Amino acid sequence: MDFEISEEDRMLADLAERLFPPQGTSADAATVAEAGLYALTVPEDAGGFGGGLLSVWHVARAAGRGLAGVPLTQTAILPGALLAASGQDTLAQGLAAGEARVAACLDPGLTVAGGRVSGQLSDIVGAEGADWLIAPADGPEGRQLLLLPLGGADVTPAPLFDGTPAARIAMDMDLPGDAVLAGGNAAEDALTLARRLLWLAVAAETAGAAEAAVAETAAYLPDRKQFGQRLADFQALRHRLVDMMIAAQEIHAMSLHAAMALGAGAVDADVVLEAALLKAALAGRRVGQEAVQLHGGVGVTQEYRISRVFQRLTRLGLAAGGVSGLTQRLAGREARLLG
Amino acid sequence: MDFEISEEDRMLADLAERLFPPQGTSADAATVAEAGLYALTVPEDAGGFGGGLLSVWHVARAAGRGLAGVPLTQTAILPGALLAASGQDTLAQGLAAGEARVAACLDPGLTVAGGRVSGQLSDIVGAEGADWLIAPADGPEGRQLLLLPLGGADVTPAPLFDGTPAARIAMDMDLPGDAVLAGGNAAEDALTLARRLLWLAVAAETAGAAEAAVAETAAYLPDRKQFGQRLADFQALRHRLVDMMIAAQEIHAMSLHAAMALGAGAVDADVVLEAALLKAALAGRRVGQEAVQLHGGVGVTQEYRISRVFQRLTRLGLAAGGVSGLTQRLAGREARLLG
Amino acid sequence: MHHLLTDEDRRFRDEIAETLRAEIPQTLRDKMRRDIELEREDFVESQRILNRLGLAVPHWPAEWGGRDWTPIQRHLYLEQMQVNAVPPPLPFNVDMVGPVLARFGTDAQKEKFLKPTANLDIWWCQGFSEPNAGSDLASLVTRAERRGDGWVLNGQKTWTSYAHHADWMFGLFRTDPQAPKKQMGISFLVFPMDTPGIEVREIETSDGRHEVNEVFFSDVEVGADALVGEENRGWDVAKFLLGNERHNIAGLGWVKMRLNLLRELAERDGPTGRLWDDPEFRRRFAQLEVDTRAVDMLQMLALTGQAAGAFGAPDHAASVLKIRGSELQQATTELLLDALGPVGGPELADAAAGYMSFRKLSIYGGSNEIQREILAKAALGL
Amino acid sequence: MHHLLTDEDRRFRDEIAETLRAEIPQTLRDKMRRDIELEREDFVESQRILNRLGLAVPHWPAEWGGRDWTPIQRHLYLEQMQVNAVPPPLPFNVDMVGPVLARFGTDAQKEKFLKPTANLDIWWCQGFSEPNAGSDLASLVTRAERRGDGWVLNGQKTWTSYAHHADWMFGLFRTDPQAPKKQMGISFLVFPMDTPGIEVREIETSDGRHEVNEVFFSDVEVGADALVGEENRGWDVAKFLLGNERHNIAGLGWVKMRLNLLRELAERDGPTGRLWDDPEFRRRFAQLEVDTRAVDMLQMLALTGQAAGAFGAPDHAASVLKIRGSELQQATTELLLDALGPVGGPELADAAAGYMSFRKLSIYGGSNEIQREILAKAALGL
Repeated sequence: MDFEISEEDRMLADLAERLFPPQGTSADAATVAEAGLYALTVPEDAGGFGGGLLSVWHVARAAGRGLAGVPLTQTAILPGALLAASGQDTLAQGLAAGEARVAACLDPGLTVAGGRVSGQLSDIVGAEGADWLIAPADGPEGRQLLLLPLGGADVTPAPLFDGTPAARIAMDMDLPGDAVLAGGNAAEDALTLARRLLWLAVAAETAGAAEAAVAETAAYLPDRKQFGQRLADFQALRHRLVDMMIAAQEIHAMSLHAAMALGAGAVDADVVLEAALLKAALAGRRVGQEAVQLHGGVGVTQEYRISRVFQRLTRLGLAAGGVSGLTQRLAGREARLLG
Repeated sequence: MDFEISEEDRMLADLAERLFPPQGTSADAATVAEAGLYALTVPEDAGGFGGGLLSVWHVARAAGRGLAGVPLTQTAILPGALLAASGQDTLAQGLAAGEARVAACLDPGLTVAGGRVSGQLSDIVGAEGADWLIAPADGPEGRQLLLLPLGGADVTPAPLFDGTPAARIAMDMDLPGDAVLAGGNAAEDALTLARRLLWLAVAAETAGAAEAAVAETAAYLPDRKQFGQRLADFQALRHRLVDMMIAAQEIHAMSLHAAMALGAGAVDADVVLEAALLKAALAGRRVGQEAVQLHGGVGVTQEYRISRVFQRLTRLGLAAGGVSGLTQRLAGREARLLG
Repeated sequence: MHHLLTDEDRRFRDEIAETLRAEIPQTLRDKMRRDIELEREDFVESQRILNRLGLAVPHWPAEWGGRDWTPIQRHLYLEQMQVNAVPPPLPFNVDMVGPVLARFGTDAQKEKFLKPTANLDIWWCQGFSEPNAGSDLASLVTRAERRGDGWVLNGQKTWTSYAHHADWMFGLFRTDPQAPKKQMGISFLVFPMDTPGIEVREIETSDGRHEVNEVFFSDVEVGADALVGEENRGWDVAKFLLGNERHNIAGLGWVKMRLNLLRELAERDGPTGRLWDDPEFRRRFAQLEVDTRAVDMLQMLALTGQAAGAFGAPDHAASVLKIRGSELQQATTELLLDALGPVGGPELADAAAGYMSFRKLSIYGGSNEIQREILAKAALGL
Repeated sequence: MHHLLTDEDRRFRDEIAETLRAEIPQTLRDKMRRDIELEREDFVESQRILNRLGLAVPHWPAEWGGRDWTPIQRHLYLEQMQVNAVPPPLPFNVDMVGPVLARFGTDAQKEKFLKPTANLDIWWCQGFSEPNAGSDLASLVTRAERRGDGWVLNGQKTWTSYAHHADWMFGLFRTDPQAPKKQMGISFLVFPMDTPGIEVREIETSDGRHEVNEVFFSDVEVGADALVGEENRGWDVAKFLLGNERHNIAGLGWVKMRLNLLRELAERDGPTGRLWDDPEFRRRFAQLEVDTRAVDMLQMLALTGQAAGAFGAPDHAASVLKIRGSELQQATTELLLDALGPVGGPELADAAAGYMSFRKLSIYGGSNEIQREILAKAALGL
């Protein structure tokens, strides 16, 4: 296995870091579109980067570190991969070019019946302002993967608690003739693929956000004085920051490990991915809590970047069913996790 | 509920502290016998103290703090209570007077069949050198509580890993005519009573040993220098010692709470007791580990008292089936733990 | 902890609980329970009902509405307020400026302020912290310069909770910058928030709510009657006030309230089944219950004057209870966050706001790190 | 981590593992696995077999038995030694004095010592630490005074592992107390342990085993050939030696060995049923596996020169791996203790000895607190 980063991934990582700088303001959707990052997982022959799992890891990590305001995972990474998997080259090209705005949702909630599609969806990241929604729907043909125009639905913007753009959707419309992207096993395969990408992106984004929490705290402690001493001179705080740093490194390593395992088609790749998610959720949460504590009073205000990093870590830690579910699944495995 | 310590318990606590001083050498069995502490749970009309649950708590805590070398729980507290419960006044008097040496074991292992009692028992605390063993045995009459002369058994001294005197017993002898202390429900009741005493004593002893770990560490840190500074000047170490102290206080409070709940016959007394044991096992272990770490290299040598405190805490933490079993039992309860 | 109480105290507790559940509207208590943001009028409504019932200021002197309860009774009352999620009487009114006025105020000040303070007819805010005087309060620099009988205020306060709701402020101001020690030369002043020259600016916090503020003073003129206690002896007043903050420092009633809520939510059918059937949830829940019991018992020992055995000396109890109480409160908000994660929507958003907001419990009021330093010195002699 | 290796490295690993399982007696490996105390002859037997197979000193220069492996191969070898619970070659011989002699020794010293050192015909012990020079090694004061061509030693060493088994000692001694810096004026000397004036006293440890000792020197005469490297430049030799200690600092092979053992034990029928059916055991086991995987991957990044991305800079990896490796090793011994608690008897006694003994992992070789200080400074710039 080659541990060196490829030329392409280095370029993507640099691009993502410019768009989502560790300090300063993160780019808006238009700038991201112009820079071409919506093309990340769109295949090369549809005008995209054709980025694989490692590319996703690098971009998502940078998005986490730079607190990207644009939900790349749900509006670029997943749509690109799902459109590619179902041969929707035209829309994929539109996505890549920044012309079509697409959101993807992997959770059930929509129903197909009598030629109509309906349902209530909440917390759909990236759906406000999107033209299209890719989502599964259950009906007489079993679970299908649909591509739906959002113009026909009732979309109410409702940002998540960390400010991530999202919406509630109420839908009840005729099922367009060309809406079915995949059905049967093909739909399940596409959803499995997308779920892997989602989880990997969450873990990588957590790695980046945890890094940011460590960096912010390391910059703050030498700056701030209490009782006439720099906070950095308090050994108890120093040691806790070191433990935060190690935790962030473990999230980094474990999520990268998952990307490589998935890329190599390793037999235990899905377990490694779940392990990476659990590590990210637990360690990311502790890192966020400690970073706030070490900042003291300003840690809970919006004045310092750390509060937004903490919000982001809190939200990311709830993905994939949360720590209870992940713990149960990993603990319930008969086979050993270690290869 | 009266939180004041009674006159009798104060006296018993002081006596136990003199026998098992927080510094210095703990008394041997003969001295303990002479001081009368084997009479702790023997009823007053059989020449004992007639000590209840709070008395047991106070004495066991002092035994933990002073690292008592004599296993009071198995050779005084349990035998006294079991002999009292079965009306064995003569032997109880002997125990109280320090003339008869009795060990009690609550785990199954012996079998009664064809007029003989047989079985292999290991880790029987206090059995080396004892004249009598009180133990349950299973047979055609169900589970009975037996009083057996150890002269007829093969007793091999095998101290536990913390040095606690114990033995392996191989037994195969005629069942003496007067061996049955109790059968049927009476046997179960006696064993339940004894198990409560055992667990309470373990929790209280852990409280005392954890206190000792804190005290030893608090005395060591200001004494020892590294890189030209007192260890007590290192803030990270100070804060960890404070967390140890709080943990020790929680064990103290929770085990005392259990003693009071049992004494008051509270409906949730047995749950509180299990909660106290879990708290003692988990917190006691962390306190022991941290105390060793804060002592540094000398923490793992026998030169300093802390290593024996650590051994004791390690052994006590394994009582009552260990942390897994306790966690499972408490987590599995339908009723709320909090009253 | 039932069996640890006398029959009389048990009755007292049960009566309080019944009264609260009967008199405080369910809607108010539900908002409190679910960490939904309370409006100004919610606090006012709750406090006025409590005041009518004699439950707003039971710890004040009897002539101003106090009840002469024992420490255990006071504790049981506070715990039941929390367990039943009653929006609490405004602490700036009932725990801070009220007792200060009752102790240090002139007769005129007592007459003017105490009844409306108890009834939340006046909403008070606290002007203590400054940008460079938080944990180290005596370093404050905001000036009150003599002009005639009164003073002119210039400078800035910060972390001022609910300044945007407040009618009056009480605060500490430097009246003598030449005083030989920084604790000297400070005065305790009270004045209306609509006095010209006062500007309130919101501090945005990570829970997305408006609670704390910066307050700026430019040539704010206050009269001679603004002074409480002696001029330049405001530090004595502050010490008295801060000493009062130590009651119910652990907030275990909130922990118990949230454990009740968790139990209730866990028995619903959720998107991933019934949470109560999830062994990992049950394990964390049981662990929290055990820890809560232990800290609750420590608190009982402190309350009954039996702290010495466990704490070494009674006055260390406050720091221990602050550390562990804040940790347990935070742990329950974290478990609630995890419980509602798969539910999403507004329920999760409120729980997340609660989770993020309560990180402050281990920071404000003397951070847990400062409490550990206090304990290292006072209890361990390090 | 299988997929992270090349086919060649996988083959290499599997061959090593097969050889070790075929050649090292099961009895020896079982003792190691269960933390049963090893006798002197157990170590000797294991090392001589390894040496015959070319597996005792693969990292030495090729002319003295080295194998010219890649860092990954060296890592895989060490991991397989641990996973298969092979009693390791004596570190004082193969990791410490051997490489030192190969680098700094005279030709005569190399000829005399290297082969018997590799074969454990000579058992070495290390005379570095002193009562007041542990973590701060350069503070050592044990004297080596010039007498004729040689030196006379007076003073005391401590924490000397297996001094009671040793044939020779290598150590650091102060040859020039007037040197301007404490790192100067130290020399690296080697001498037989049966030289008159040397006294070895056992240090009793909490695991109840005899491993470490104090060593006292009273007028111990050693010859000119005792010197390795230059006189008064022993600190350079020590730095070289300590730099070599950093290989496989995490000891994850031991963690994996113990996880295998735990799995095996958990599937037995125990006094309280099958441990593998206990969800609390499974949870802790899974958590340990996840953590081990994460640290294993960090180690791979360090080994493949890709550490910078994760660690900031590669030389911070050692401290991180030391901290986390020791924590994980300790956590596995703790889970083993809990697993065998209900079993009792000698199995528990051995597990308890292992648990207690391995507390030293976070203390020796630069305690985890010192590693945190290193990281705070070097990696975080604090």
